[in-house]
Amino acid sequence: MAGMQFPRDELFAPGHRGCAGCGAAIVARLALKAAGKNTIAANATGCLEVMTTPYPETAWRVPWIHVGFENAAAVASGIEGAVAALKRKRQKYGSEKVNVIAFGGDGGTADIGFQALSGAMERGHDMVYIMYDNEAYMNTGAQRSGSTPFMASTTTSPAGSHIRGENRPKKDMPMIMAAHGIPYIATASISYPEDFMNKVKKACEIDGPAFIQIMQPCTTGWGYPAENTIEIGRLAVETGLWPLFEIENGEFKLNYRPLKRKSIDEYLKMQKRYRHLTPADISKIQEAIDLKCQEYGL
Amino acid sequence: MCEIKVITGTSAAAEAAKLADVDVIAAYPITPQTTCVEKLAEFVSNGELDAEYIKVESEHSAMSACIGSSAAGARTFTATSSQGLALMHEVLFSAAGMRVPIVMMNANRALSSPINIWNDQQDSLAERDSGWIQIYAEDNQEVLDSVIQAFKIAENENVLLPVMVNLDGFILTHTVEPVTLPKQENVLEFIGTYEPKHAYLDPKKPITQGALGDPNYYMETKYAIEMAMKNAEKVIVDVHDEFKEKFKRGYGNGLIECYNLEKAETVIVAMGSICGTIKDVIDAKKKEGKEIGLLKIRCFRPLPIEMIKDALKNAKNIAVLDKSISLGMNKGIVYVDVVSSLKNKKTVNYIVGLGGRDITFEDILEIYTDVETSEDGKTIWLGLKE
Amino acid sequence: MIEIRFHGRGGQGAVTAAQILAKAAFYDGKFCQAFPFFGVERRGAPVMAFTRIDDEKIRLRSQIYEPNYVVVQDPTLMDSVDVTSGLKKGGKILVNTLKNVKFEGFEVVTIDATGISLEVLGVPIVNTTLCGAFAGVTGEVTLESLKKAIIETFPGKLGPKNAEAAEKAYNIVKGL
Amino acid sequence: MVNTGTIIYEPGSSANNKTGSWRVFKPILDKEKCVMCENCYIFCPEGCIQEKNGKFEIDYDYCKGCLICERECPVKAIKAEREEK
Repeated sequence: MAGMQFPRDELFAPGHRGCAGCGAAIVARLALKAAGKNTIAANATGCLEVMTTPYPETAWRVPWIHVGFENAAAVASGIEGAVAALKRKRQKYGSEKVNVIAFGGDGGTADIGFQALSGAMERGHDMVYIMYDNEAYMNTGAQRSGSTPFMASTTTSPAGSHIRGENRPKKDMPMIMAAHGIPYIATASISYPEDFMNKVKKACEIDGPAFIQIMQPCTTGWGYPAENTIEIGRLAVETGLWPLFEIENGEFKLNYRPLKRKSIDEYLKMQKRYRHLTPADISKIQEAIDLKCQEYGL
Repeated sequence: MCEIKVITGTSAAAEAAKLADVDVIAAYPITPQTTCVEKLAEFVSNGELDAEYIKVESEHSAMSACIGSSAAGARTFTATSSQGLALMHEVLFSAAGMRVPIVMMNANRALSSPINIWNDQQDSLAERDSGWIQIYAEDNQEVLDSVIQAFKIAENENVLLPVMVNLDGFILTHTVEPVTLPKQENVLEFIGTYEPKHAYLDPKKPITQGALGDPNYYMETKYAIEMAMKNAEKVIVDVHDEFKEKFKRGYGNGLIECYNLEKAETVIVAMGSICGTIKDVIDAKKKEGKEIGLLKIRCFRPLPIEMIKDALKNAKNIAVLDKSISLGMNKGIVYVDVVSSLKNKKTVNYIVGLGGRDITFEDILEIYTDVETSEDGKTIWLGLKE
Repeated sequence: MIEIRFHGRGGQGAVTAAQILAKAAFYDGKFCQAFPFFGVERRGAPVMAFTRIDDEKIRLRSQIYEPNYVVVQDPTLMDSVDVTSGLKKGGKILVNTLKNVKFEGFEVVTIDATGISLEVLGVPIVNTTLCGAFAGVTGEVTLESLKKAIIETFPGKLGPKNAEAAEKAYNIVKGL
Repeated sequence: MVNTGTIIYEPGSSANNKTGSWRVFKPILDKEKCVMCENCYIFCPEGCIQEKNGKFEIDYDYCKGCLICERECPVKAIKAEREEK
């Protein structure tokens, strides 16, 4: 990272109500730095939306819209359509490309917003969909989502004496998006900002739909001290739990290969949502990661 | 010169959207609205209409895309019906709250269960509190004219509310009849171009739309819509007057239409296509020397309460026809709203035509007779089988 | 007001026939209305369609129960459907058949519309042919307006071909 | 009264909300030790570490004291102190 001169423009203002150490705020700030000011953002209901726009305050310095929980992709479709029509028919929006970016959490994307997302991707709208994945419904106190990982304890998948937390593996959104045949899919992590920002830039430049799923540790929902947000995100990548890759026009490319994959122990032990795990549970998780990494060639 | 075409109600709505030169259409097909969105697809496909047509995967996304599009400054149209409108329910409130002037055609159709594709007005009446302006058309000409007027009403700076133009499923959507199509230049001159001043997603002037409104602000947003509805009452009349002046056609005063109310003591209050049959009955009875009347409600939201009260001041026996039912109250929705403002009047509620049950000339005759002897406040399900 | 009922099978174009008659009446300077029986019938199922014609604007919105005329597109329908149901006294029934058909109290006109359609159009689609026969039998719409309505309804070569079939049927029932 | 459609016309108006009061620990940046690697700048969820005259500075009006900057500084140029108010 040395020598990198990150853009100094701040299109995401301070004063928002995100928790101290909020990963979602980092996602938004970095995404806007990469996309630049000729951007319109559509946001699903969720943490990012609530914490950034309590009337009459907004943290956004680009045009921004929120309508509902399940429809950010549909709202963005409408915006993309309007910009195209108004450029063509009424000489509005200038000659430069306007980036339309939809932000949705894992609930608003992989669960309730899944249909709208699938429709928007399949229709080929020129938009970037950024799924900020904190692996549960964090806006309402950490209920499980389709993106909650195996054995994580949430308020609706609590670790009890009979059930070891979430009993299903995490929904594989990048592969589902790949099956839509869209031109660009990427995973990212807030702990690798240069990688994420390059991906956002590329996604904006590409014609047609792009989907980026960025892992975003959540201090409150995952249960760790705020200062660990970046460290935990980094561990997810270093352990192979969250590989960084992109699929461009069907070509899979791994973007980061740790010299030696770390064991998952430390990652799990740093978070309250995993504190119920026994050594046997941890080996189970490790096995699943090893299998997955084999697939990815990690 | 104007062109007259023999077309369906759905085609009339599509023609109107084309005449209004809409920029974006986002729609999902549903019976009996389908032929409207097919017609629009044909217009776009043939290059007759330059619009972005977003073929969404559901009505919920249709309305969501329309909100995005309208918020970005585009003139936006959609169409739906029944289950589709119900699926939109959540975002209908968003559209009104965000003050985006979307125009939507709704083919009135019964709601499940049992599944039923035929006409009643339960679907749109169930959305009466969403903040949408609601207009009900009597025939296909009124469908076309209402959609054109709807853009001008919705986009008025003192209104800025979405407008739903309702037409009875099959009875109008699938019936062809002569419809006069005005010239597009005249229509565009009438509506004007949409230049949003309050909202426009412009990167050069970034605004935030759809913010969180906490208890300090929420009530005021609702009150603002109520004020806009109040303004709409006048705007609808003005737009209707202007339309009448320009295109030589009108529908009462735009909000209500009084048919033979002056001398009539026995009156039906109704909405939509059934008003045509009622007018035939009134004319037939007039020939026999009996004066009966009709109060047609053209605009249900905003509901012109004072005008309705005034129009019914001579009436003694008031029959309110409802193609809807508020279950658990045994009253139709129109009845509840209209009667809440009438004092010392005998009113009887007739639940008619649910799920497409045909309403005949004889049925209307029977209602006029029945209401004269029926007791106040009664609800009668017309033609209910054992 | 004149009310007409078409009996056909799903896919035979009964609704189109009802609309063509309405358009023809409109070109004659009259008011009109046409609509299908509001149902969910599929291809092959018995269907109905209706036309109203009047000198004044038509406001009546009920279905048609007592037609002045009935048109039967497919003779096999008469086994399962009461085609004379509600038909006004002295009303006319136009039937596409080679057989001699009788209905007590009603004037029946038969025509081999299938034969004419096969000959002119090359397919057994009888709706426009029967519209021509209807014009000839009843005089409710003029041949000129009917042909105009048909040509407007069918794009390309199909229009004039269908108009020709209608004219042929018109002339046959007129004995021309 | 609220704006029509509850629209917010002032971009970035959240800056009116000084979140510095949320802090329990205060990060102190030693500008001499700082090697301008940009870690603290880019990871700050508030964007409250900004470059001024070639050096990074922490804006305590907004710093919520999450201490990501302290944690991510490779040369330990940032120290956490108890906030005493």
